[in-house]
Amino acid sequence: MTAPIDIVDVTKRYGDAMALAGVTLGIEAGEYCVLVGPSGCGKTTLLDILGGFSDPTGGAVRIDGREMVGVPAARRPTTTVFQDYALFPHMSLLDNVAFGLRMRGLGRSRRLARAEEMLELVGLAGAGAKRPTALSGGQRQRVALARALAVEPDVLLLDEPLGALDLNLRRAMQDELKAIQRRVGATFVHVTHDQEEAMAIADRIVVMNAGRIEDQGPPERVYRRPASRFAAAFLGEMNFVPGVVQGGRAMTVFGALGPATQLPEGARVTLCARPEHLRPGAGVSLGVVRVIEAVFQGMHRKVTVLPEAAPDTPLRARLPVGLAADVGDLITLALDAEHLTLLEDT
Amino acid sequence: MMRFLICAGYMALLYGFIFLPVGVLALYSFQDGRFPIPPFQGFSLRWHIEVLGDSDLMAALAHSLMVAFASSAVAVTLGFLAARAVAGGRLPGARAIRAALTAPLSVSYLVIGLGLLASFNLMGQGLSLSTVAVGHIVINTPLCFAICAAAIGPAQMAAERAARDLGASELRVMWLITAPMILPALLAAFLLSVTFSWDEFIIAFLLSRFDVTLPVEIWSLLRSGLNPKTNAVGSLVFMVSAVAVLGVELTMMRRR
Amino acid sequence: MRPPPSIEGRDRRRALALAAPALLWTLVFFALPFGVMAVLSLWQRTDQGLQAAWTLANYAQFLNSPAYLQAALNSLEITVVVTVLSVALAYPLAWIIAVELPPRFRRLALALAVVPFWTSYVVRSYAWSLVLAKRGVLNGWLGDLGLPLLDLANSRAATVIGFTHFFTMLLTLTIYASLVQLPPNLRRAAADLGAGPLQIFRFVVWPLALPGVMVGAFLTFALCIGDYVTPQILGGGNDLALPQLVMLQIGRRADLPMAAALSIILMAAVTLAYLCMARWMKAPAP
Amino acid sequence: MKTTTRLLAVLAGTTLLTQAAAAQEKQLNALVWCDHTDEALIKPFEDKFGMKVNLKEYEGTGAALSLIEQSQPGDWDVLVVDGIDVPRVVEAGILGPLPTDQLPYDSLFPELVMEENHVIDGKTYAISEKFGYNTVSYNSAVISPDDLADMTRLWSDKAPGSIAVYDYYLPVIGMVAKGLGLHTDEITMEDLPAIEEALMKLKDNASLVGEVVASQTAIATGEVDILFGGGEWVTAGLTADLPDLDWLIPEQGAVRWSQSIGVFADSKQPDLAVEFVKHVLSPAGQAALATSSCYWAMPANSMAGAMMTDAQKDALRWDQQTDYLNKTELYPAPDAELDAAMQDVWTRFLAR
Repeated sequence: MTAPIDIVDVTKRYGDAMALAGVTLGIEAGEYCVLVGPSGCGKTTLLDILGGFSDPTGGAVRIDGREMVGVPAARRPTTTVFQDYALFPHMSLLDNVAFGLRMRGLGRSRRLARAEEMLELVGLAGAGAKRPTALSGGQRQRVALARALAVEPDVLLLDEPLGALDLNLRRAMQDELKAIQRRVGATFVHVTHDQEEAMAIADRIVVMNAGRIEDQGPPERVYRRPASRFAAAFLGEMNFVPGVVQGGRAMTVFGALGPATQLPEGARVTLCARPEHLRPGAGVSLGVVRVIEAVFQGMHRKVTVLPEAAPDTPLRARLPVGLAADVGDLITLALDAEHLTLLEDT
Repeated sequence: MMRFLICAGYMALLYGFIFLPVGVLALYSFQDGRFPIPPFQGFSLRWHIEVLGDSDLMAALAHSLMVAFASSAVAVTLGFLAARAVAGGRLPGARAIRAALTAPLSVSYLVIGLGLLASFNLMGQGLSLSTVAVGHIVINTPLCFAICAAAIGPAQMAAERAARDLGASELRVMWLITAPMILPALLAAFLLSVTFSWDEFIIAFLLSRFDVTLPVEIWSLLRSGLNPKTNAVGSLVFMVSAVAVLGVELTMMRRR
Repeated sequence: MRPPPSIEGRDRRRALALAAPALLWTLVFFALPFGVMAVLSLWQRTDQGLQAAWTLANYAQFLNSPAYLQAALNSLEITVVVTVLSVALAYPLAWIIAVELPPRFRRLALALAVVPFWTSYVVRSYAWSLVLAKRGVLNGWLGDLGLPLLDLANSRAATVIGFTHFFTMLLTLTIYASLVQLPPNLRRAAADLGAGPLQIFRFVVWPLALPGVMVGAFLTFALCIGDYVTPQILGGGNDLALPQLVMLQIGRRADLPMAAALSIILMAAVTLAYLCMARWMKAPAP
Repeated sequence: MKTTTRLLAVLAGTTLLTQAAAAQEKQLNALVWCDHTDEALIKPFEDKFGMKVNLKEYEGTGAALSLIEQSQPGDWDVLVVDGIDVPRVVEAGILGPLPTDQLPYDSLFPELVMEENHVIDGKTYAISEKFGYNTVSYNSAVISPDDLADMTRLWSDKAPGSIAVYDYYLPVIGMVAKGLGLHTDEITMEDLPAIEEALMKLKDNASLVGEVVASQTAIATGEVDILFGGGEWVTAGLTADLPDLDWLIPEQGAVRWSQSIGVFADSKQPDLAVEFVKHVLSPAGQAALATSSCYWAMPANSMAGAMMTDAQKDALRWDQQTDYLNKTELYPAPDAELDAAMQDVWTRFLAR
């Protein structure tokens, strides 16, 4: 029903190009793991290797402790929800969902009964006689999910499963996916380039870039205390303030900022602060700043400001809508020091 | 207006040219006289009836159908398998293989037939309808391959991947997923192949012995003298082919 | 050291296995016979049967015999004339169907244009002989109209007409296919930028449709130069073509080696035509 | 899915059919000219012996030899071949001896016994079955027979009408040789240039060189008025509809052809093959053969006359045969070297 996954130093090379440059990742049984990153970061390659569609150039993949390298997709305890769903257009929904069971030799009545259950699980009870072409995008996505889950895989792989849906539907499906995962208990590995989706759904988020893992962990930790500048920037807007270590603190144009550090004296560092942590009021003062851009976004106002103290370092902030901040205004901003992350420059 | 007239005039002229021989052929197959030449002496079904009662022609017709269906079935199978291999994207030397498989398309049937004749002679293989079928498979496999390869696209590849992921063996992937998905193309390839084989003369002429196909029988009919039966059998062949083409057309239309 | 198990390797082997039957068939029944012909063309036909003489005598005979060279020349001339004529006739028709005609009529017009394609090839040639005969249908009409009669039967003209008929149908299909692929907006854009109808054709349509036309023309060339039936039925023995010469070798004197040599020469002509086309279009090998 | 199943069923069905056809038992394989393919000739024999006769048509001895060469020993049982080529075929070891006592020599036209061709080293290898003439057919509505009396006019500058030439090198070369005053059995390499010259002029006068149907179409549609190399075998079948069609033998004479029938030396069923030969030589067989749909000609067995109508006999000029036989010679039977040279002449003739 569920199984842990061990990925150890997996590399994948296409000619001269490194698609995966040594990825090590452990996913626990029953975990909802989301691989997130820009296109070409290697996340889909990693999913292909997990699913049994391509071989790693080096390294090991174990599911439930069993070595998977060289085992074809058909014989793995995994199934996949494909990006384009890959429903069989010439089969009814019921036959689509029952296909995996048919391949496992299950009798017709039993597999159809099971397929009916699965369609019910994804909210398509009674639609089994339809053809995939008669469905909307969201419904197809559900059928693909039902089809993949019908064979009770230990691990379900989802390749941008919500990518083709419009925003509202995508948000709704996120919650549903999560709920279904809790019910079936299988390990889910989900690939997306949408960081909001990733954070909303994941037990463990894995940020990938250029064939490497930049950061991984619970979404909140990764968001709030990113392990790399890339991870910091990818998961949402971030202000970066350069600094140098002096006396165990990072010294910046705004003075000493952030947590204490063990880094050697003189090391170059960057301090990261989310825009929502810049606000008028208590905290480490950034002094007077000039608003150079302001965009009303409904729940808040997104502004870009230039601090008088550091006119070369534009900062972005989210201000309450009530606060008047038009272009050209001078306001004072402070930083919630508790939320600062200190990263060593590489 | 001028443009319309020019277009309509040109079309009329060319369609006239295209239909002229067929029309004349059909008309004089109803000739009530011994010769299929003007003047038209009156309408008679005599020659059509004679064709249907000619045991040699009817045997040749049966042979033609047999060769056409058997060779097309093999050609479609070979073409389909190869097309699937090439479409997968993991075939080493796919370009070269594609070129090799389509090469017979540009070689004249006479040369293919002669080569096979010489080879069968050297092998001590006697000629029969089977050897004709072998020749027809050679000329039809590239055609079936090209049609199937064009029909297998990303959608088919994705569905195959999904089926494999769900535990399907390769045979079942092909039988349950790929083949039904490109069924219209398979049928089109099959029917096209049937019409090609059905109408092929020179290979059938060179590679057959006692049992001959219809075009070869028509050829010997043609050499034995002027005869409206030739017209009648020509019209009948036309009808059979037209039905096959209509079949292709309808299956293609259904896919749209 | 066994290589580690590999999914991609398995996929490759599977793909090869799938391609193998067709490849094997092509090898055994196409490539090998071609090789047999090449070898045979170096043999000699003698009273005792075939002799493995390993000589170029057959080719020498071809080059030294004015009659054989004449046959090759006839074939070449007929083929070139037919190819040019067929393209010239088919192009406007394909254009009218693809561009001028309302879309709903296109399929029907195209289907009609190729209907006679499906009469028996042998019978179609014979039908032309009925049309073109001195007291045939065509002259009957011309006589009724008081026009001078034509003497076309049993001549090169008859062969060319028979061929042109067949290949006009074939080329209408292929040229239509390449014309209909051109996005109509290209022509609109050119017109928008001030090009007249002729300029649009010259600078937009012609170059873009050319590859399709060339492929069709090459196919015409290859099929035409290798065809035995049409010149045999319509030529009236007045214009021996290369395939007829080939058939004479095997039909009348069982000279398979000479027939093989002539076939090789035939294929050389086709290959040459292909290379010319490929070079002209700068197309890669197929 | 149903369609696929059906497709497989068809495939299986055709395979079975092919095998069933191959499994049929007693068969006799005969290599023949096209006049032997009528049911009227074959069916009675098949019915009598309860077996199937497989027929392969050919035109010209070269084609026959080519086909035999491409076969396995024992493939063939019966051969029909030009009488003139029998020695050549026997020499190649193709034919075996015939039991003369079972064959109707008494009723054969005496000119058709042709021992010099059929008997070699005291053994008879073949027997004549049909004969006719390669001469001049013409449309009597347009051409007067007087204009054709002198054959050489056809290759002079004053051809009496439009001409078609029958596309078979041996009889036509033989006719031209006769026209030039040569005997067909005395043609040598030295005579070829003169023959070729005449042929080329003939080609200039001719509007086509064609096989049977092309020639017939041309003469029936009035495209040509004269068929050089034609004879009763072209016109006899047509005269019912085209009474103007006629044929004659020019002053210089013309060429006679005859077909002989024999049994293959390596036949696996020589007795049955001999039965077939006897059947073809029987009066009924001869009558059917003489009026076959492919071409008509005189039967070798005079007894066939009893089985034929007067109209049929008239079309064949049954009563004038003595005269015709006197005016004609068998067409040439060149040795291999001369044959090759003649074929080259013919190829040049066609390519002109």
